[in-house]
Amino acid sequence: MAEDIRLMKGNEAIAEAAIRAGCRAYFGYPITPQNELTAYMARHMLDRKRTFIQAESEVSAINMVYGAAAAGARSMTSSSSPGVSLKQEGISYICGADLPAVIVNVARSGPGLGGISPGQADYFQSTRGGGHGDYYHFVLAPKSVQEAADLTYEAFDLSDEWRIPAMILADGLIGQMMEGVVLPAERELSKLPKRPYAVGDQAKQGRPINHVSSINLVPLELEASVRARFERYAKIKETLVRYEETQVEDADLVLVAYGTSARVSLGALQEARKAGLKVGLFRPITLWPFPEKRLAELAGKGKRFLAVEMSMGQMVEDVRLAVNGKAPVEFYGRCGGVIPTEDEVLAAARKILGK
Amino acid sequence: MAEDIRLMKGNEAIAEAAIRAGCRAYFGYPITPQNELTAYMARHMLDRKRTFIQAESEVSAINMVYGAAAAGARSMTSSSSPGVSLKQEGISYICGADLPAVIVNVARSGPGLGGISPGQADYFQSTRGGGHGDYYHFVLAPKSVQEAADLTYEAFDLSDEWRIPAMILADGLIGQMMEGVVLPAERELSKLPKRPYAVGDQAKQGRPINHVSSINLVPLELEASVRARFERYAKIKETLVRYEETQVEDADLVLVAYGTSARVSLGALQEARKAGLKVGLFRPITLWPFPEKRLAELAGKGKRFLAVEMSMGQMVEDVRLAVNGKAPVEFYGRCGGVIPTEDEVLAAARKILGK
Amino acid sequence: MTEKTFIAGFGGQGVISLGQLWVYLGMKEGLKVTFFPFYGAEKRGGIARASVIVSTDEIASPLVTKPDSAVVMNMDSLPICEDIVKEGGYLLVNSSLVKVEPKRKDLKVVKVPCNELAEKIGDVKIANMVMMGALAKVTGAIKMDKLEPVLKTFFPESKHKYIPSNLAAVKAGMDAV
Amino acid sequence: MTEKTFIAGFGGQGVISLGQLWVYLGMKEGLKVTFFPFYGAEKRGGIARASVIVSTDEIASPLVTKPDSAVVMNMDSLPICEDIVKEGGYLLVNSSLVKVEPKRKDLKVVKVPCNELAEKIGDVKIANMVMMGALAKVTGAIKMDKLEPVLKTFFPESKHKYIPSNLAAVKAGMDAV
Amino acid sequence: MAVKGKTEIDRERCKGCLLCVRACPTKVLDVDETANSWGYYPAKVANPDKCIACGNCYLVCPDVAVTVYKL
Amino acid sequence: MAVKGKTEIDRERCKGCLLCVRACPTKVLDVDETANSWGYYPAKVANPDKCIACGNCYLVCPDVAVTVYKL
Amino acid sequence: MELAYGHPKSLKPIQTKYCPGCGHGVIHRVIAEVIDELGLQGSSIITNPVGCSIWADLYFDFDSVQPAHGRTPAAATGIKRVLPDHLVICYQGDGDLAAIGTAEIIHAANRGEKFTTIFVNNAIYGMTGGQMAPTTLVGQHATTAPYGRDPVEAGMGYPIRVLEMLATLGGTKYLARGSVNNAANIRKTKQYIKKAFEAQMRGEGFTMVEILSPCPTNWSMGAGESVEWLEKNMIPFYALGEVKNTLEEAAK
Amino acid sequence: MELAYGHPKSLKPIQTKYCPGCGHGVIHRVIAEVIDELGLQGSSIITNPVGCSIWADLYFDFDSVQPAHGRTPAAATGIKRVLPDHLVICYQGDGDLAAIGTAEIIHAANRGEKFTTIFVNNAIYGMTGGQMAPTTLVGQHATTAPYGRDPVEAGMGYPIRVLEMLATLGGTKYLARGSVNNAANIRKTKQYIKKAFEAQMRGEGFTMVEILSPCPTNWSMGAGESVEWLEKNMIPFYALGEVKNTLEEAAK
Ligand SMILES: Cc1ncc(C[n+]2csc(CCOP(=O)(O)OP(=O)(O)O)c2C)c(N)n1
Ligand SMILES: Cc1ncc(C[n+]2csc(CCOP(=O)(O)OP(=O)(O)O)c2C)c(N)n1
Ligand code: SF4
Ligand code: SF4
Ligand code: SF4
Ligand code: SF4
Ligand code: SF4
Ligand code: SF4
Ligand SMILES: [Mg+2]
Ligand SMILES: [Mg+2]
Repeated sequence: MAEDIRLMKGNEAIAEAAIRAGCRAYFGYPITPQNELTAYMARHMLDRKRTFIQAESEVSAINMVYGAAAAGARSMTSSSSPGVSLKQEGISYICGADLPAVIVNVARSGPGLGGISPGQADYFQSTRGGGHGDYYHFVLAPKSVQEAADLTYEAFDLSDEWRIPAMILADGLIGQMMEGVVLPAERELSKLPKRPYAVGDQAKQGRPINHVSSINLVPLELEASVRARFERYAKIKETLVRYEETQVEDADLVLVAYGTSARVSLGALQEARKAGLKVGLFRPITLWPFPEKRLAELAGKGKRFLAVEMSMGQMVEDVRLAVNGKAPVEFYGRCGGVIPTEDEVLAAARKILGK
Repeated sequence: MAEDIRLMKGNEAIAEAAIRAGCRAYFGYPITPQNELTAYMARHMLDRKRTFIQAESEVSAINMVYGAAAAGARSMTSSSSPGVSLKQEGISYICGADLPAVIVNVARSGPGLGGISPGQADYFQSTRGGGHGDYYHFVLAPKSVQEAADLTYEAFDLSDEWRIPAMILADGLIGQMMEGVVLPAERELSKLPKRPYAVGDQAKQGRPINHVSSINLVPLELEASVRARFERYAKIKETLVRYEETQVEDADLVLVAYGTSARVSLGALQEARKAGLKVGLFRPITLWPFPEKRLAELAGKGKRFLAVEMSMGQMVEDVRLAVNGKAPVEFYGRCGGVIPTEDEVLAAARKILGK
Repeated sequence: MTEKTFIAGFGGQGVISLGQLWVYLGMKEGLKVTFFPFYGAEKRGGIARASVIVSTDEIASPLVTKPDSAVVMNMDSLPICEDIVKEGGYLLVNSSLVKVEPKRKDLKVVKVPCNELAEKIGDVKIANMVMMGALAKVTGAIKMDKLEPVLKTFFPESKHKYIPSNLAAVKAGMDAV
Repeated sequence: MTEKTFIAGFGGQGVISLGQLWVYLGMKEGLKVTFFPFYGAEKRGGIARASVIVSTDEIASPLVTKPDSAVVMNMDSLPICEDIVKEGGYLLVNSSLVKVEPKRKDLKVVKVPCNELAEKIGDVKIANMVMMGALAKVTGAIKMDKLEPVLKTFFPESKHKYIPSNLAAVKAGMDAV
Repeated sequence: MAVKGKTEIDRERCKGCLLCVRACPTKVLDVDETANSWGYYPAKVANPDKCIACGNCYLVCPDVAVTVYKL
Repeated sequence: MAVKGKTEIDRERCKGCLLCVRACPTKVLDVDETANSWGYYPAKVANPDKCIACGNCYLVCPDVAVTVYKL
Repeated sequence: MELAYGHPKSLKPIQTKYCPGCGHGVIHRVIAEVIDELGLQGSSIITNPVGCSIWADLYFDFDSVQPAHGRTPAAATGIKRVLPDHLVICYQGDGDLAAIGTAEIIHAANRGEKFTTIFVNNAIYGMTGGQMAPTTLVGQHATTAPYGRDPVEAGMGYPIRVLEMLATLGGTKYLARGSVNNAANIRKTKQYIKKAFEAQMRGEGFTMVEILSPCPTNWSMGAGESVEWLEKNMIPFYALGEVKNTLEEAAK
Repeated sequence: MELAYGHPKSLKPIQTKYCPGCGHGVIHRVIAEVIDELGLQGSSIITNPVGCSIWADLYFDFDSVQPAHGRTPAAATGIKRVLPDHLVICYQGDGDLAAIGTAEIIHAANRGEKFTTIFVNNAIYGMTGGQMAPTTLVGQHATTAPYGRDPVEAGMGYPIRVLEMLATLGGTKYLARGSVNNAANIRKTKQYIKKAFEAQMRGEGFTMVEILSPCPTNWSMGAGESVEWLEKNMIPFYALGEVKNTLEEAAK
């Protein structure tokens, strides 16, 4: 019997991993399909006498995160697509104020109220700043309950280290499904990285006063602060890109997919290989920073690409930008909460390969 | 003496054009640098006994637009960057419910509170759905007060015809500057296009009941409605792309810029030509649909491209996607409210041309 | 070994817990597992469905669209299950409620009078456990050799009193096929 | 012909209305025009600046970064204006308030005692109109031949009583250079 | 007591909440022993004669499954 | 009337709103005839002897431009 | 034999998706009855909120609009301003109205928007599965208040009496609280709604009827039991009756 | 010679960006004085809103956070929950608090968040140049109410008495309204603020002081004139005093 494996929903695993990562303050508002996350936090954050608030709205929740993060606490909010749209102004503020925070989007299908079935149509919003202004933040896309826990745990560290929020972009399937998960070790709150820029205990720390803000009405100064942030982005792009490759080396056609689509694509790959088709899978784990260099490299090797998404085609633009005309990039997508099947993806692959 | 030319701020010209286009309901919330627009609407909509509401927030304003549009009225809201972020959920709903509406963003510099000087860093948000889900809407970028009026006027028609909202993306300079403008003719409210899908007067019209909504919990049905919308998008991309070219034919280097950046780039072009450099200017007027075909065509002719933006590089991605590796695409940008100068752009052009 | 199972019934028949316990057992036997419920917006009643996979290998798609085995807990669920089971797969039917014959002839149809067997043990609510026994037996995907200790970790202390009847139900299901 | 002018002073000196009226006159003379104010967040006091362009051709950038002429209405504005005027350009200085000499030697410096001239006419508030007269005269960009009728369309009826003093101020400015 | 009534329950529309049973002052209604096609055990008119057409059952029914007539 | 006070105005901090002048019960303060470097005409202590250190001027001053001493 | 109580015209004769014993069903019927009585079926518009009543449009036999969560009053404002002679009903749950939509209802009320809000207070988030609502009672359990609503230690706040709060606003003309726990209160609730609709059609200002309503599913109770719980716990806290009535009719 | 009234320690000795006669300056000073008196300079945090007081951080000599427009109470909630032993001040204008931030202030108040809101009511949007605020008086002119606030014909709503509205909420402990129109009222306002801060430090619940404050610029008046306008128009409508006081201290 495997030890320490727990059977959990993705939503619960994310919550538990956040607690273990030292999340001291959680603020959420109910929305399907992430409700188990908020409910788990309610119980377990209260049990530990940490801050849990069911905010009056998603707008409030993200701004509570802003305050708690400014006060030095590892803070988190979670929601699903429409709720994440409401958080865009707040996310832009958090980025503008260089605060760490973790934001979870268990995405459903839009636009508008849309449906509550899984979707991947929030890719643009997540990776290109659905909010206003020049900014980016980490976007991590788990493919399994285990990875959902691991990436959430890590998101807090990444975010703290770089003073950039990290978003976990999981679709409703990742949030709702149960799998075995080995949870990471619990972090001691007292040993978490310090935030010298945070407010609070000014006299005790004997430091000059701190001000957390995103405002600067002097254009040249504001530009300088944006450029400084983009220098951090550049470093992150150098060092923190993450992806997973499956049988890519000899592949004629590389499927590019993340999250649930990557799981389906892996199934399609397995079928394809059985049929003797040289299909590989490239799975971006960091959607921002997107693994553009590696894709460009692969494109140089004469492969073709098929982006598979639960959307009308969003990540495929990043694939195209990375490949930059060096290889054909095709797209197969379903939307509205429809999850593509392995057969469909295989058929799309066959069509491209002409076999 | 030229006749019928009025000297107006961009903000005022947009407002007056909207009224003349038959805007029956305006909902806004104050924010710099678009306040003159709301103030103008307050006075002139009230004068005409049309609906003017200073909403309690941008979120309310966009949802009032949703209601008024559903009830059949040409409706409009305006704001600036942070306020437009707050409207993202609402915009996604309007798109999901296939409602016409006009949204004006007189953009400032972000992220966060940022500054109040002009910016173009909301390009991603505007053109790729800052809200959740698969959707697009018209994005029209005026370069002058005259064009601000003209595009606003037209936006109402486009939006009504296609049941897709239209956004006017003007930066703070376009909103704040004064130029001469010849205003379009006033539309008669009774002769505006009918909206058979709108609610109201059901018995009077003797029609079946109407329901305006964006919800569909049956994935296959929701997918079908999204795909139907994307078919409209495809038609729009075929027929409604708009751009302006200046001395592009013989150019070695084509500057690509919209709005204020395009004005600056035109100045740089004029200087460059004086210096014997073959520089052209390609100005997208519709940011969505983006003039990708024409750019691809130009790329095929061995030209190089320099995207000029008041951002850290957003539209340049659309240029790259259009050019698709067929030609080098460079970028010059300023941000934080800094407006690039003609000299800077010229210098960037010279560097690329090696002259 | 990979066993992909699709389970369908109506709300209240224990479809979700059957699926969850199935994968929990699989996990405890060292297998990779996934469980994905269909989640609708209705609160009570309505359809209940789950995709469950247990496998010795890493599991690709958690969505079961061409199941090796399908569990039909009520009448309504028969058409959908019959539609998707793979060529020659198992169709386990709760014959207490499903009175019609499947149309497809290639399937290995296994009829289990779950409700009756459960009622015999004393609680119709454990009809799902009967079905689980049958499913384990016919697919061989899960051994169920350490069922009792595993149930103790699955159920909270307060529900341990139900373990004997659950065990009996599983056994009844195994014996019935 | 293209005349790019940068106007600077402090809030209350009529910098904005000078710029607006300048381009309005240009427009009425059939020119292309743009006016772009610097908009800060302070409500009262502080700096007031505007970029104005009048031209026979379509105007490219509305931002004046290398002006043909600059108007310096107060002391604070001298350095910034001096900094940016193009080689050999005009620097119009309100000599009533600006008592130092510009450093650059290539510029055509035109001193206009705007406040004094305005006070003579009876209202220091029209110092800006004095400057406009001077600007028109030295740049030749705007003829001002139909000033009176144009002012009547610029000002609302209620302010028509100020037109005579405005006309006098413009004339004084023209005569002063 | 003079008024006499007749109540009808739409078995298929009824969800078996039994609020009508609870609300009836004269115990006209009771739960049915056979389920409808949704699996609900609906209300039924058990004692038709006692009905006084007070409308309580109709009023409390969340599913408009009741019709009441005055005789 | 026993208490005597001394008030100082920080000319550069003062924005000339004259709320202090308005608030002073004994007319100690008045507007200065020369502008400060911001262009504001600040308040000045015109009748120092009349000050009773009541603090009104300090209290109403939006710019903390006033200091009041008790003599 | 004469029909005494039967299906209202303005409600379609179809099975609803609501749980057995859910209060929404009764409230729908009462609204439809009043519309029938006022003869407004052909000129009524309902905005159905995000919440269990998001499907209200399936049931009501007149025009409807489905706005974003909590923005129901904003959308209703847009509609009513454009169609001032229509009956506009802004149907809202307690999460929709008193949490995410707080600003929208307060300002619509304060502007005196001339639509009628029907506020279904079931002290819980129904649709999303039983989270705490602003109207959840102290001690009441919810998935996000697993140990009961705790205003002090956990800082979860107190149940909000929305009508009493709105009564402080100048734009509110008629505010009443009903309940669907029994036939008598349902009759009264219907009277409140009728008064509100009539006032709306006279163009008087903001009108609202709050209705205490059971959610057996998320209260984890049977239908009958949930009615009892409502009577024992909700009615004592949320006093029934007209909280504010400054209608012209009342003034007379 | 003894210093009777001088610059408080908690306020930096620099020129502010406020217009001459703006009430924000007085309010800043009073806050700083109370903090000095309570010895809390080193453990105070202010959230300065989007509004003219967005630069408050430049003036106060202690930590500060600048949240999004209207979300000041949400940010203050996050801060205070993380730093419960600090003095947290949520400084807000009437646009910030009573318009876009309506939901945030109501729910923070209702949760009994243990920070103190200082609500600067100048009946106008100062920073953006004179638009109508929720507290703008009937008939008062604003750029978005060019003919004066008109609640009926134009449907612009009525001025909102925020404290009276918040008083209906369980979480509110201390709500008082002061004014900076004259020395006496400034002294009283300071007392209110002190009571509120002390209650906060005792951990009692939500406390708030509303302060009527002139905006000469957007009222288009001189400083003295604006004080008179405030006295003549605002004070009669927004009654000064303690609107609610259920502090333990008060109970004693
Ligand atoms: C922006 C947004 N946030 C959250 C949700 C999820 N959501 C759907 S219904 C609902 C609450 C419903 O509760 P209530 O308003 O009380 O209505 P009820 O179901 O109880 O009638 C929520 C939070 C959503 N759809 N959109
Ligand atoms: C989301 C958003 N909407 C609007 C604005 C623009 N804005 C800045 S300050 C302000 C209102 C200020 O008024 P108030 O809160 O009364 O403060 P005051 O300036 O009067 O002190 C507004 C609307 C903004 N910055 N962000
Ligand atoms: S109240 Fe209606 S739904 Fe409930 S049992 Fe009676 S008839 Fe059926
Ligand atoms: S009408 Fe009255 S008496 Fe008749 S069945 Fe209904 S509740 Fe009972
Ligand atoms: S109150 Fe202060 S700022 Fe105003 S005039 Fe007096 S000293 Fe100067
Ligand atoms: S302290 Fe009192 S008496 Fe002295 S100057 Fe100030 S207001 Fe006048
Ligand atoms: S969950 Fe509650 S409110 Fe929703 S339908 Fe069921 S009983 Fe009604
Ligand atoms: S605009 Fe009004 S509130 Fe803002 S600083 Fe000036 S006087 Fe004060
Ligand atoms: Mg509810
Ligand atoms: Mg204000």
